[in-house]
Amino acid sequence: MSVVLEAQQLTSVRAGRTLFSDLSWQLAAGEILHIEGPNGAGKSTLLRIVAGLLQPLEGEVLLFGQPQREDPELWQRQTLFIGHKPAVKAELTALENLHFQSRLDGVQLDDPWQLLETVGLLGLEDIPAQQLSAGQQRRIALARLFYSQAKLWILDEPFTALDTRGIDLLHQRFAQHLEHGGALLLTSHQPLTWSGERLQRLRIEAADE
Amino acid sequence: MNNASTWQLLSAIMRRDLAVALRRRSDIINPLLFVVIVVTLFPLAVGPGPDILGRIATGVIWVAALLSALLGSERLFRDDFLDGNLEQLVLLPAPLPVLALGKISVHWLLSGLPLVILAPLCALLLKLPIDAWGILMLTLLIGTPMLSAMTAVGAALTVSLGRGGALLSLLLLPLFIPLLIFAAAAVESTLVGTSAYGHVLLLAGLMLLTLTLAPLAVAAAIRVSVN
Amino acid sequence: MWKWLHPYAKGEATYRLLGAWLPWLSALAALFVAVGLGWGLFYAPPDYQQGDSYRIIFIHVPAAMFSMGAYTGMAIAALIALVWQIRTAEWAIAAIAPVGAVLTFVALFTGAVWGKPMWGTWWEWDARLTSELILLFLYIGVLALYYAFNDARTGAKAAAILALVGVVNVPIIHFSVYWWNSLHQGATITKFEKPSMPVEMLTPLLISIAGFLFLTAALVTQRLRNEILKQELHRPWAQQQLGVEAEHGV
Amino acid sequence: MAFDSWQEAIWMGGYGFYVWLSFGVSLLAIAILVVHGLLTRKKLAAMAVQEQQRKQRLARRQQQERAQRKEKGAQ
Repeated sequence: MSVVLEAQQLTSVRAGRTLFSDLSWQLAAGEILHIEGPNGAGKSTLLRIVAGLLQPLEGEVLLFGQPQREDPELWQRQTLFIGHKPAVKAELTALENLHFQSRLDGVQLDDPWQLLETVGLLGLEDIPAQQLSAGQQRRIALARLFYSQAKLWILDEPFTALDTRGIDLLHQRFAQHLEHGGALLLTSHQPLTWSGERLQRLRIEAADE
Repeated sequence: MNNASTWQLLSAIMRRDLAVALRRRSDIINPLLFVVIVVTLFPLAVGPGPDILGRIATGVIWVAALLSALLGSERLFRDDFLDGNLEQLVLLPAPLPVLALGKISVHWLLSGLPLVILAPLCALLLKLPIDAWGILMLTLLIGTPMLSAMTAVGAALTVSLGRGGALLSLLLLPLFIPLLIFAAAAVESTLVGTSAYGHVLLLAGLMLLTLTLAPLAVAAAIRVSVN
Repeated sequence: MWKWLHPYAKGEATYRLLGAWLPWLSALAALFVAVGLGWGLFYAPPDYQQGDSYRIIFIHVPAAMFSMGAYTGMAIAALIALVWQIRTAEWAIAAIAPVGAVLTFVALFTGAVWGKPMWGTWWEWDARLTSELILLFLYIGVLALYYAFNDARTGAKAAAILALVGVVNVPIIHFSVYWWNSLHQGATITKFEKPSMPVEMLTPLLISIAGFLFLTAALVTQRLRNEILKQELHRPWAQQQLGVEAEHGV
Repeated sequence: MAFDSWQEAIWMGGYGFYVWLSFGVSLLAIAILVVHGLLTRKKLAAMAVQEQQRKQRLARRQQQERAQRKEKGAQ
């Protein structure tokens, strides 16, 4: 299997505290890396470093062997990051959100209604997002996954606020993504109902000085 | 793979910002009402005589414009920061300064341009001689894009603080001084019958400089703020 | 170029280097300021127009010079901090800003006091005073932004961006204020700068300027050392410096 | 010396108040800056002591826990 993502000796210090140091791992196509750890261990920080929002104090991240710093634009084209905040515009409806978001992701949506149905938002499409529940807003954000062609998905707590059906739906979509040679990096407090050797676990804990 | 070009991304960002802003019309209208009310207060405070009012009209209108720019500045990035769109902006495969310029343009379209259109009403209320109305509008037309760009720098720097209001005015108002001086001088010189050509040229130069450099600062500030 | 230095060693090495400089800088500052001001106060001849009130120049002009100089220095540190990500440069911003702000205040205060015998008013909208006032606001802005963030690193970067924005604006503000001044107050002549100064006045002024240079450097060095200690407080070397015996391996 | 006596030097031809006010306030401002720097260092030392005590407390607690666990294991 080809290596999609590689981290080399990552070290991060936030607010004077060492979160992790000398962290190295590899992620091959078709694999999931599940980052585990207690609150404040630096899971989100690690994800944001991989996404390119933060700079590690030391170390480097490589995508297909290319260092992040060399061509950030290429990096952004190949990856998709969804953080804690859903990046949904509260004033716009679900349909409008999908419309603009898909353009920002460089995708021409052939059938937005189909997508709305897939994520279970059909019938709610013309209500401003601020009037929807947290889980429904989350679904708008996660709809990106159903058209995304990005090779690497970076998801921070994707199951938050989702009901069991939503979680199942995501699992199915993850499976498709992996079958197509994609890779997935995620944090989650929910146990992953994932079988097999495709799942890697990485546990980080705040290092004591 | 995201194959969108910079222009496609820029246009999507601008369209979305416009769509969002048009859903929240009060955010557009309130700063304008603020200007009108400030302008109304002055005759009540200093008396309605045309000689005093005409003398201070330009200054009052410009200071009111500066303050209203501050008032509306939080709108620039606050919501984007809170709902996570600011970090998605950083992750788009396009140069961030270009996208920042796009956001500045939309902000100007909804805050600066209405102010230019509103200027004759303020000039009327303050009894500014009608010969100077044109030049007042011209200075506002050149000056408000600078206001939008500079407030964008301040707003991007303070967006993650949550309570940036007072700090923002401390950061920004000193930087507005050249704009205030040259804009007021342009109108003044028209009032005394000399040519305002030089001042307008100077203002235009400042505007070009600001619109070139400010997006770079905004981009750097956004990167720091999404940390 | 900086990679070969271990990141943890940088703070300590810089701290020690600054510590070696500090006594020399302080001594030079004390010497030159004392000689320059003493000479200016008691031995320089009185001005034929302003009498003895002109003696304020020996403190006003150096303070004004280095209030601007410190801002430039801060902006250079900001550029280094942003482009090369060197942390010492980030801390230098926090070290320089208060020193620059105090120098600006000194220039502003002495200028205002000098204005009383000269113009008969405590505050005159003179070009230099006005631009010093604006400079003070700029300094306060940088400081306020630096300390507004919980994460020191974020605050330093934000302040660095603001310092760079400011340094582009300072010449524009300066020019606009001087121009505005000439527009509104053609009658009042700025008397701070004399076209030519006799040697007996110029020599103490130059000594005083040199003294303020050393003084600025010494003050910045002192604060930079503090700033390094503050940011590295959890490291054993910093605790040793502060007189706490660090314990290893509990 | 430009003055005949110290009184005259302090009087400064009638400008003494302005001259000495300027010099006094300026030197005071700089002195405050120096003292503030020294105080900051003292405060840092206090913080270092505090941090060390915190670490010691933490270490002691860990030791206690370890000892308790050992006891339980022995039982």
